[in-house]
Amino acid sequence: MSLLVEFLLIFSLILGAYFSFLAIKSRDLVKAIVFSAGQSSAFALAFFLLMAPDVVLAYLAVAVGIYTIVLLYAVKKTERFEEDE
Amino acid sequence: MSLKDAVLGVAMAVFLLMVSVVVVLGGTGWTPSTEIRPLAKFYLENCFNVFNRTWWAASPEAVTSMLWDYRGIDTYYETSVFFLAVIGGVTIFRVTEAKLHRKMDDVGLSLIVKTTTRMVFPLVVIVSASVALHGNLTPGGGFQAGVILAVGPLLLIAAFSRSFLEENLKLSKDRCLIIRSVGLIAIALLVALPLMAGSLSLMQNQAKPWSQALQLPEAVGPIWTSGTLLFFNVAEFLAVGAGFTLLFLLLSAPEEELKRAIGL
Amino acid sequence: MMDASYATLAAALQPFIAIAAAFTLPLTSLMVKKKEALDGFALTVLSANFALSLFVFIHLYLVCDKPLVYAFGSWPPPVGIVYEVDRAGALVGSLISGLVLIAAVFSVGYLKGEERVNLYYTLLLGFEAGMLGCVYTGDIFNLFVMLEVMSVAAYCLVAFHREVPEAIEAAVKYAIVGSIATTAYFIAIAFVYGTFGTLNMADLALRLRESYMPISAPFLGNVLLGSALFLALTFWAFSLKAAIAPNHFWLPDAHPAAPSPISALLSGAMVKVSLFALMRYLFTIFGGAVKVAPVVQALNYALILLGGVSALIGSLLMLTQRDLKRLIAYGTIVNVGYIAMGIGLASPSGLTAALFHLVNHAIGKSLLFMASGAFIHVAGARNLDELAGVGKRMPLVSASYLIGALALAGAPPLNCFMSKLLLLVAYLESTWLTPVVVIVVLTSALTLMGYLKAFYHIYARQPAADITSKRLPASMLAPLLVLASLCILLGLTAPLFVEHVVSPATSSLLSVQEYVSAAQSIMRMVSGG
Amino acid sequence: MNLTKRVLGFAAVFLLLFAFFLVASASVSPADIAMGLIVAGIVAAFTSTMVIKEQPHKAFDVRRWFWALVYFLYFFLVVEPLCHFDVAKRILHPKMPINPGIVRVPYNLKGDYAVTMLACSITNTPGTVVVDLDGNGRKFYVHWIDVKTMEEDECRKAISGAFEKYARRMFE
Amino acid sequence: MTIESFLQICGYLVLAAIMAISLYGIVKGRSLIKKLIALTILGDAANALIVYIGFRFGAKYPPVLPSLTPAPEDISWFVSVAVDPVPQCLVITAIVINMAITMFLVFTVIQVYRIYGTTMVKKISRLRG
Amino acid sequence: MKTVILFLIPVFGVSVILYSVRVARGPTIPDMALAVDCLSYDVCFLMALLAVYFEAPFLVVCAICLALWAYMFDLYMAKYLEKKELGE
Amino acid sequence: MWDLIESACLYVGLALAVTGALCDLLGALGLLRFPNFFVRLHAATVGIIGGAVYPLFGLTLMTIGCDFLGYWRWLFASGSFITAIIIAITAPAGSHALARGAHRSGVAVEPKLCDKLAEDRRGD
Repeated sequence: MSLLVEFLLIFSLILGAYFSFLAIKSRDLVKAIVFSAGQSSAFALAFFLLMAPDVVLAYLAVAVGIYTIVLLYAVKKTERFEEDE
Repeated sequence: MSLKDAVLGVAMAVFLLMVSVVVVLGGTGWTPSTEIRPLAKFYLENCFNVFNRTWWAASPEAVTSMLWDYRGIDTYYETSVFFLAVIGGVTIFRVTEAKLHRKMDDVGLSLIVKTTTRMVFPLVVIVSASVALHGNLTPGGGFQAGVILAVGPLLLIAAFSRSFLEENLKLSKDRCLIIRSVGLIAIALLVALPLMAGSLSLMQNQAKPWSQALQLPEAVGPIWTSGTLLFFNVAEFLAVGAGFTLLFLLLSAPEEELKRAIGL
Repeated sequence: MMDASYATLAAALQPFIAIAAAFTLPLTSLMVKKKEALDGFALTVLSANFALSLFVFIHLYLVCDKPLVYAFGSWPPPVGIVYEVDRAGALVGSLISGLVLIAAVFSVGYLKGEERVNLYYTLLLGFEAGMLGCVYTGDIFNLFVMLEVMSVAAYCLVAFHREVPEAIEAAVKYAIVGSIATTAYFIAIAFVYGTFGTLNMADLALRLRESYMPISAPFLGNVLLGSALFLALTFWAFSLKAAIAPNHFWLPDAHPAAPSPISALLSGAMVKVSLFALMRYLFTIFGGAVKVAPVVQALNYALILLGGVSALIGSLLMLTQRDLKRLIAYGTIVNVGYIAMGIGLASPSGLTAALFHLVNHAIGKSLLFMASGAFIHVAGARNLDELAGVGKRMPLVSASYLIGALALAGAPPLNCFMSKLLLLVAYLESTWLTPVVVIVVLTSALTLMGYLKAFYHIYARQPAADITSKRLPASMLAPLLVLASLCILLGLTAPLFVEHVVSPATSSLLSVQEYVSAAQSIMRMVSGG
Repeated sequence: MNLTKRVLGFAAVFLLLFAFFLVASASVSPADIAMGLIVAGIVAAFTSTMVIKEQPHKAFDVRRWFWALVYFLYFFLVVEPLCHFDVAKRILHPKMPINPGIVRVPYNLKGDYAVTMLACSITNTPGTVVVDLDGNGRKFYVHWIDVKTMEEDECRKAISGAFEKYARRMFE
Repeated sequence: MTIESFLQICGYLVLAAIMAISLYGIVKGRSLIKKLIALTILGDAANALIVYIGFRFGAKYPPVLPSLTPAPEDISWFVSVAVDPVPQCLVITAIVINMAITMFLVFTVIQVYRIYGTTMVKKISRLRG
Repeated sequence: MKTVILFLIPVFGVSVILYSVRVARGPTIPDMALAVDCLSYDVCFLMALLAVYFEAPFLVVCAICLALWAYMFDLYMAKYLEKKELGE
Repeated sequence: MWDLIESACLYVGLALAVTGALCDLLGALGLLRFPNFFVRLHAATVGIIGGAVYPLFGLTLMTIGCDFLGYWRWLFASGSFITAIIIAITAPAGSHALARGAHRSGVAVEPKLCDKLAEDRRGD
């Protein structure tokens, strides 16, 4: 019965992998930031299923919140697109 | 994506996959792990063992009791890593004066967001205080609560503006630095508390048979403080909240003014 | 007994005091605006730390030869974090705190007119705390934390000259590379915890030898695989931090970009910390354990190879440099190569040579960086052409620069000559690695050429027309003289120094039994009493 | 006058936050009550002027709370399910029968909270989203999934008629 | 091979894949900010790896004792179901440290842009010559 | 009750997949931000549900935190889209 | 009597949770099917309000009804209740802010019947 939860764990990790692949691939840095926020949500679910509430609280705050915002600040203050050449 | 990139990526992936297979097959013990390691068992057994208080940390939360008691000095230095990063940020962004000359009504998001944020702000602070004060009983603790506390000023920065924070809550950069320093000094004093009480051990929480000294009790009246853990959590809570506020105040300073002030 | 516990407390207090002082400094600077007060505060704290580290050093060398173990929160080893200081740790620790003190004295003059002095001293204190913690700690994860304290402070200090393009760029590069390295070390910790279920160094050493501490239990995973992964990742991480050959690319950017006293500390002290951690892992913990012997052996050979390569690369690239500080920074890569070669020999004589060279290079390289800092401070430029003839106006600084350069290149009566000699002897003793001595001799000659080229530019060339007649403050001159006299003193008393200071340190690094039993004695004291 | 206003505002915010603290801690043990009093006091002292700018006495009016309760039940039990059902039908319908557009919806309310509550109610019901508002002209710009009319008053009747009545009773 | 061990191996594989992806991003990223994003992902994957090592298949419970007045059997039940707290403690420390470094890097990257006018790695090195 | 929860979990898993498809495909940035937002709230409810399923009361706290951070994410995204400087 | 209330709470809560799951699925489907951002907002509202707020209220009721959770059901209930309240307050403000930002950054409103906001803004 609880195997479903283990499957959910693997599922959330795969989701995180998918999002991180998209984040690395995309040229638009804002899109990359949004993807990494999605990856953080997926990882937060994974940490939750790994039974680490303390880690989830710290991780959510840092990854969904602080990283996203601070990187948005950085993109806003610098430039948005990764150019070729 | 050129062929070279693809080859590089595939090579990395293959290497790491091999490593992980090696790890699974022999490196990390039981597969699947249905048992825990003996040291972890020790922590789980003893962190709130009310029947044999020799090894206990007086907190039912194993992670917090490890963070601030069993492996407390790690957390002390971890706090200092964040402190040094904040100082590094100040070193780079420090300017004497950079002010925004614009009216309050033009800045920020729409009225709806402003009102909602005004309403949510105290709730955020209350939630964070609840997390911090119950940090030694339920998940959460100083850092987590501090980050939630920082949500409040961050929401205000987004919905109103940076100057709103400085005018309405009187939170300037210097004040944030003061709050942060006070919190950190409190942590340092709490670490050195047993030293002042005549024991030779830093960071001691509960008295032990082999190291008796004047210690804080595990509960003050009805409040379960777990010795020093609650105070550590509160101090860290203030320090982290103020630190994040400081960093984002620095980051949200208007770019043109900053450039001019730095002299670029 | 009472005495020993005070000595252990002295070891534990050093990083704690440094960080606590760093916490108070911003507050102090808001209340007291004067630069002199901040200088005084920082110098007081640093000299207190130096005194404490000397106390530990004297205690370990004269009173009691067992490693000192300090248990934080009075939790015995496998449960809590311990600081474990043996003679080698005390030697490196007192070296580091002395160097930081000297650099702080140098910065008093160097930072005149800078408005961010409080932040500088805060970072400097944090830097010292990180380095001392790395040296003293007896816990694998605490080493990671202290490494990060040290690294973050170093990144911030490299970026201190925020308006200089090279400084900021070097800081970004250095920080990215450094954080990859520390993440690798963190993954290594994951493996070691998964395999052994412990984070204490002494406990780990015990478990590798089929024994365990009271609260622990037998092995869990495959020891060879787990340790191989751990050692490989750790080796890679620390070779990045120590700038051993293929991973040296960040050093020539980062070290010169910092303010001069910090360059001295980065090259003189911080690189040594990583090398010391590597020694600790390769000898005290994993060395001599039969189960992991092939892995350790392979890593030793890798160290010899990479050390030789980095000595060659460093000395060759040194000759082409036109930037004074960059030239000196390449010299660091050469000397790191020597120390790595000494470690890789895995014999007592090689280790003695490595430790002695570590001390000598720390002193000599700090001297060189500070002297070049003095030149640059006066001339206001870093390029050799623009520095032409500055040395003539400052004979004392030039003399100390010359002493440092000769010492580092291995001129006979000075200190590095002795340690290089020891290294050569160690290699000649070994069975089939004798040809490596050619590298040492060759690179020594090349470095000598490099340093003398710089000296020629500084001293012998005609000065440019409008060179300023800025006077050097005494607080910048005194550290140079102290370090130069230390160079000469260590060179003259080398046999005594090696016999009474370095050899005991080497034997303490090699004696696993003492290291472990010191940690066990705490546990015994706890459970017995 | 000013002082009473401030005290009243403080009291209102304090009570709200104290209740919130107890709910967040999920206990009414003496320890939590003690900590809650302290924390709520401190936070209310800092934020009461920010949360309630004018007429704090409204917070102690029982009739307003009664209307709030009625509104809450009405909104969550009647309006929301209907709108959900409507949008769900559009999502599932193979042809997707939508004719969206942004229309003007005037309102006649004064306080910040009233306007915000109205806008949040409109946004919370699927099918209508407040895109922007014109504070001086007292108009919402509402994105409507099924534009039936472009006349301002009829839009008002269709979208925000019921909510505005309750908003006035609660906040004015 | 039981299904649990298969699942565990799957978890390790996915984590390794994430690490590979992020390492690729760090090496090949053109922009400093892209490198930063990849760095955060690498840190996350490392954290997940160590928590995963401390995970317990089957019986599980967060390492928080749900009572302030426990009976002896409560504690033995807790020990038999709770997951390993040590990696969680380590991970919280590591999260804070990674966050601190990322914050500092963002500050420096912004300063790099102020000086060089770009965040592309190649352009920066070309400017220096 | 637990069986019902067990059947609810896959449904939420499917909607998480659908949301993430929109995140990946989303032509514009607001689309993606909206989808991440929905995903976060979804994960938020999933956390509360799983806490009940595991009978571990302390796990609920995570949900509150996630809701707050998702709101924050929205605001900063909106601020970015409005082409203002983020601190104004 | 209390038993009756408990079981009523339990079943109402379960019903709400099941409806919430369906709403969530519908919202996700709508987010995929709808043609532009502003129309997708409505589907997202279904996903958030129907898919998170309602089931969280349901969870509150459900856990109050759960006898076997003992004292801890109050923690569950309060946690999910607070989450529901916070989402119900903040989600509309958040999606409004996003919509405003999107409109200002020039995201297409096509297909549309009318766009009064664009007309008025052009006048400014």
